[in-house]
Amino acid sequence: MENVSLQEGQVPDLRVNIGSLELANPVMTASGTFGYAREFENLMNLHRLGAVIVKGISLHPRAGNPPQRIMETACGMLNAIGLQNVGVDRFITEKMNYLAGLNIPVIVNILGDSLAEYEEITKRLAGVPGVAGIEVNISCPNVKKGGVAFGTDPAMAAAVTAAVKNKADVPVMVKLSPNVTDITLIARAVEQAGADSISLINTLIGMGIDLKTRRPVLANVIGGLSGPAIKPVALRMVFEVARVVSIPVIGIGGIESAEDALEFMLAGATAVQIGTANFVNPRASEDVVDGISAYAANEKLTSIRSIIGGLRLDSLKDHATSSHNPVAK
Amino acid sequence: MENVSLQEGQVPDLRVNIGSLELANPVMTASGTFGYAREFENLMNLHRLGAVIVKGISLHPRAGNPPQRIMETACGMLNAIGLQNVGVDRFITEKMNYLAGLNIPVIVNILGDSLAEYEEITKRLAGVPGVAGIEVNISCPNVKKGGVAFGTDPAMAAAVTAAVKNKADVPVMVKLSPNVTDITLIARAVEQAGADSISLINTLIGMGIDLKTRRPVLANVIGGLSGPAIKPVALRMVFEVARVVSIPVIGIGGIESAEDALEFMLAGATAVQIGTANFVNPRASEDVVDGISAYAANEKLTSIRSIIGGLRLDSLKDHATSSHNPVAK
Amino acid sequence: MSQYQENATVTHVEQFTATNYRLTLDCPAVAGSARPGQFVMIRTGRGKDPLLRRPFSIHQTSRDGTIQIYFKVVGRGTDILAHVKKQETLSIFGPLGRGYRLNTGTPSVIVGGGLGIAPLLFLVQENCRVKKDCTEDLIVLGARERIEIEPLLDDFRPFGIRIMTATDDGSLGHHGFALGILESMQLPSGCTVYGCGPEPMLAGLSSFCASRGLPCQVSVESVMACGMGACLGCSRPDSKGNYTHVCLNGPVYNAEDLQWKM
Amino acid sequence: MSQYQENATVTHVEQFTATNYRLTLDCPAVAGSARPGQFVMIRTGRGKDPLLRRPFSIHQTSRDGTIQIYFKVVGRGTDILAHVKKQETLSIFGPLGRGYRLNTGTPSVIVGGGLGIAPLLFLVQENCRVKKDCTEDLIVLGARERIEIEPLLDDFRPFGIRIMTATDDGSLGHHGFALGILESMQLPSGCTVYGCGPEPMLAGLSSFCASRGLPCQVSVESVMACGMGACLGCSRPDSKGNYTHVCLNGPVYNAEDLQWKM
Ligand SMILES: Cc1cc2nc3c(=O)[nH]c(=O)nc-3n(C[C@H](O)[C@H](O)[C@H](O)COP(=O)(O)OP(=O)(O)OC[C@H]3O[C@@H](n4cnc5c(N)ncnc54)[C@H](O)[C@@H]3O)c2cc1C
Ligand SMILES: Cc1cc2nc3c(=O)[nH]c(=O)nc-3n(C[C@H](O)[C@H](O)[C@H](O)COP(=O)(O)OP(=O)(O)OC[C@H]3O[C@@H](n4cnc5c(N)ncnc54)[C@H](O)[C@@H]3O)c2cc1C
Ligand SMILES: Cc1cc2nc3c(=O)[nH]c(=O)nc-3n(C[C@H](O)[C@H](O)[C@H](O)COP(=O)(O)O)c2cc1C
Ligand SMILES: Cc1cc2nc3c(=O)[nH]c(=O)nc-3n(C[C@H](O)[C@H](O)[C@H](O)COP(=O)(O)O)c2cc1C
Ligand code: FES
Ligand code: FES
Repeated sequence: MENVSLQEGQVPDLRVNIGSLELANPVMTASGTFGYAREFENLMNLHRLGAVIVKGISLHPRAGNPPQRIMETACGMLNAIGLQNVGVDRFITEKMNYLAGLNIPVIVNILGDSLAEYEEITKRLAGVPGVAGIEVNISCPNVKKGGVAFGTDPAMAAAVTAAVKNKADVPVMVKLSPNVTDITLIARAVEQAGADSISLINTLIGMGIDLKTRRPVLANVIGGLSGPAIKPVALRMVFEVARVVSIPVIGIGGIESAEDALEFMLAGATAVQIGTANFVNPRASEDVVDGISAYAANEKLTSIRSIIGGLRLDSLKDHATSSHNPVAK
Repeated sequence: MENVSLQEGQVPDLRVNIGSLELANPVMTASGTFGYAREFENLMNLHRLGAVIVKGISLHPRAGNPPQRIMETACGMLNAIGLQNVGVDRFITEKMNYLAGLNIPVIVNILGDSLAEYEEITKRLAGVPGVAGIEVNISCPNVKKGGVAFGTDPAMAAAVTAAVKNKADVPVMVKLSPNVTDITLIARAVEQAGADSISLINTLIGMGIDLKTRRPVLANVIGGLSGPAIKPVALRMVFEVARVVSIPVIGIGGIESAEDALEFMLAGATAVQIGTANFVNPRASEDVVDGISAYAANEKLTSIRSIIGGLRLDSLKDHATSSHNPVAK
Repeated sequence: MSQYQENATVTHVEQFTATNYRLTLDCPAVAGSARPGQFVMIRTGRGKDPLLRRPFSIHQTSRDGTIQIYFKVVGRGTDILAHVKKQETLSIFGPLGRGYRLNTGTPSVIVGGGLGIAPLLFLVQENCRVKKDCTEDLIVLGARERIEIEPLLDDFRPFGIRIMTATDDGSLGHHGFALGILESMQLPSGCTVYGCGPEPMLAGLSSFCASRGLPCQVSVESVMACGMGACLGCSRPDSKGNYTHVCLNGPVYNAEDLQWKM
Repeated sequence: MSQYQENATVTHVEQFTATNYRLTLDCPAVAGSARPGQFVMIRTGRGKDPLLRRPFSIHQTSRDGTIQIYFKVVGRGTDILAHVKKQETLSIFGPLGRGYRLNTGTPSVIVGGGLGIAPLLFLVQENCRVKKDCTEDLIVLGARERIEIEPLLDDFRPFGIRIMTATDDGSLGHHGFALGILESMQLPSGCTVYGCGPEPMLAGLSSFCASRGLPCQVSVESVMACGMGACLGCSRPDSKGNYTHVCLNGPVYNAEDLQWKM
């Protein structure tokens, strides 16, 4: 922790480092919630972002799921977009040009149904101007292993990470699925496999039912739960993971405001991603940057880095380490 | 499914069977959210309940966690009560008398840190007048296995179930923790170990941070997330479990209204439990009974049992069985 | 195309039926760039629940920088909007989507059913402004009963467009569907048809126009999270079997470009 | 003891300072059975967020079946309450908890700090009603500044109780804490002390009374989910090191029965 206090007239330093990647501030946009950034150009100042993470890209274009794809839930939403995207080649030719011109780090979220697919996408992204990092979505089903998600098994998660790392010429961020018994096992596995950073959480798996039609609301039956509803789960997992890995952790889940973002940083996140909030307030990510900046100035922090992992646990030691800790009731 | 239509003047039959236990209607109160029932006697008609499930009971009295124990979250709450309870002996002498007088099935929720504890509590409850069933909370840490929750490992979950079954003289309901990668594995394990029914979900593990003090809000650091926020996850898990077991499933999680309850029944629940909603509306469980009754009359259902598992999936088959089903994105 | 997020002050609240309301919102930026058929996303509450904005067609705009939305209470979000008071502010975001492509060289036949009337006032406004004389054009307004149409008639009359009405219960105009009127009459030759209304009506209108070779533009709905192409949630199969996104490629489509369930 | 869940109509909204409000609620059942020091749980919104009810002391009751709450805006729930309009309804549930045990045989010394004044009007009302003559009794009202106390004085005056005031900034009465007044004066001998206010003030009052051997009852706060003993969330260590539940065993305690952090 850097505890030097901000001097009169000084501006707080909002930069953070995700491995070799330096961000101007800790605020990124979460994959699948910010399109390919251009959608937002009229609504906020894209240059203010720490980084932009684009919609998940697969090897081949995917049409996605039939409608209904989304549904509102209490303080959240379910989505089953079905990974609709233009495929890596069209992404490079049609989308990267604009993105590269933004002069902010562009992180490409990738997904696949097999190790070979992850590898091949990474290969195609290598050397593409403007790509500053790769985020690996491991919540996808491994078709070879009966459709079990890569992200729910430490060995499979490690294998994907290693495969991508092997071909990548930019830092690799691995995005964890929260639908697991022990998130720290997956986190350690991907760290050991070479991940440069870990982002979490992806969506919780949920479902909605329409009582009138007696059918699932989503055509895909199940979907991913996001938004403020999941924030407590996300915060807990970020806290757990940040304690057991030494690579940077990026917090995601229900972040709507600078306060939310700062709580994730206290829990150990080096940076954060704004997801569902972009739908509610298209300026949300910029508002979070402003809020973090104001907080840092207010608290006279020379650098925002000083709050990373700064959660105070001292007075709680007795209970926090008691045998009851792992369970809440 | 019973498809006979209700005749003029007939009243819908709301009875459901949880194994050998017959309930007058599918509505129970969730453990830890209804005290020992007496707290609600002025606020609703307790006799209207399908069953009452009381606060979790351990072998010895437990003081519970230091404050702060609860915290509101977006559309939900976190609790870390720490299983405060009077212990099984005082429960029997001080609480059971009143409960037995209610003339509704009383299900005792039990918890322990070891198999021996679970066994011993069950033994002491055997033969106690008024105890109609036992609900086993397996979200508790197994102190012998380094504090890993019984409910997160199929073998341990099965062992607890078998231990309780072995001593119980009433039907045994096993309550699953949602904090697992594959809930169906646990469900099948406890079914094979002899569970008479399965209830789910217990709370998701979450955390809250106070930005001002930079401390966890809960003294226990982590807590259990409940309320409407978790309903989509609960509904999905009930749906998954109901498809793989043949014992009755009881749905829990964010149920506030009859509509919510009926959605769980469509997903495969034979009955439901009302938890956090009791705090918001102390008459919630009775309101749900009324609402289910009105729905059944409206839909001209001879028996509410006809909707259990009645979710229509026909037109969705193609997607629901596609390789993308297990993952939502 | 510019989009704006504004805090709009509610300047007028009108209740037409038990469930149908009209709000006037002061939002100069949105009003200034809106086109008929476009929509706005409105945040109905201040808290986190309901979380998502709700889409509403722009009912009409005025030079003083206001827009109107005309809506029906169907759930939580619209219920909250129905209770909004004058002078309160609502976060509004738009204008969004592709509106009607006005075919000013041909006669216009405009058909609205139920709440589908909402965007058509703006369309008539613009149609008649551009064409200067729209007395040869026709608008057919359909609804379940008289009270759903009557309060709006005064707003349509000043433009000089021919107005016909249809109600399911016969309480006003033709007894039956709006489409029934079209089927029973001689339409201006070479006309362009513009429609908005419930899905079955639009499906019927689409096949009606297809069989007569009339160009037909319809405004359709979809569940939306973002309203601006970011979430890919509002997909709908197009006539080629691909998914189109209603918020971006619609809500107004050439009817022939969409798949219709009959 | 009976408790009721009622839909209370708001009959009066008063704003005293930028943050302090008073609502009058028509809820005859709750009003009819309330005792001083008891509280109610109020649902601030209609939706699922904020989810939980908020606890408020009963500020006063009246024969016409109303109660008042006096509160400060500190977060989302109280912010919503501050925007409630006359004639709206709020779901209220109470009366809850154990209130003050009036010691009518001894002089009363009542001490309130900040929003801790809230339950004391009801206490004074009842104290003076039962005793008939309360001119020997004393209430000390403390706050940060004048405007937090002044608007309430008119409500306390009719009872005839002696009133003293203290403000942190000296803008009204004693310049300092309410407790400072007690320390500097001769208290009626054998008096019972009743207090409500911020935790440090109550801790100070508790040790003040303990050192003088005066019986002291204080009303304390805790985060609450249910307000009625069902959740066990509102625990607080008592003087024996056990947990007591503020909603059930409190909010009013004999000061000596609680643990105090000095
Ligand atoms: C481009 C567009 C323009 C629209 N313009 C208008 C308009 O001018 N006036 C008007 O009254 N309504 C309009 N709608 C529909 C309006 O958005 C919905 O009625 C509204 O979102 C419902 O919100 P709610 O919270 O009240 O209902 P909810 O509680 O969200 O849902 C209640 C019921 O309405 C259904 N519903 C929810 N959203 C939609 C939707 N987008 N389309 C169809 N059904 C839905 C739900 O499935 C549910 O059965 C438009 C929709 C779109 C996509
Ligand atoms: C028995 C009892 C009686 C009370 N009587 C009154 C009263 O007469 N007038 C009044 O203004 N307030 C009273 N309070 C406090 C009042 O309940 C809280 O201020 C209110 O719940 C805050 O709700 P919120 O949604 O505005 O704040 P939140 O957004 O929930 O929280 C805002 C801040 O207030 C703190 N806070 C929240 N709840 C409590 C609480 N119960 N106690 C202490 N701090 C809290 C939070 O930690 C947070 O820092 C009483 C509390 C109790 C337990
Ligand atoms: C509509 C939608 C689409 C998403 N698509 C992707 C995706 O393509 N790849 C991915 O890794 N995560 C995807 N996510 C997950 C988000 O990036 C994020 O992890 C999750 O929504 C939790 O954050 P939030 O609560 O801030 O939304 C998607 C989320 C939503 C709501
Ligand atoms: C304050 C509180 C205490 C609880 N205590 C217990 C308990 O003792 N035993 C148990 O099995 N579950 C306990 N639970 C979990 C509930 O029974 C229920 O499974 C969970 O809250 C989800 O349901 P809900 O969303 O309707 O509240 C508790 C929940 C809450 C909120
Ligand atoms: S509503 Fe989000 S893409 Fe159309
Ligand atoms: S607030 Fe629930 S027990 Fe006191």
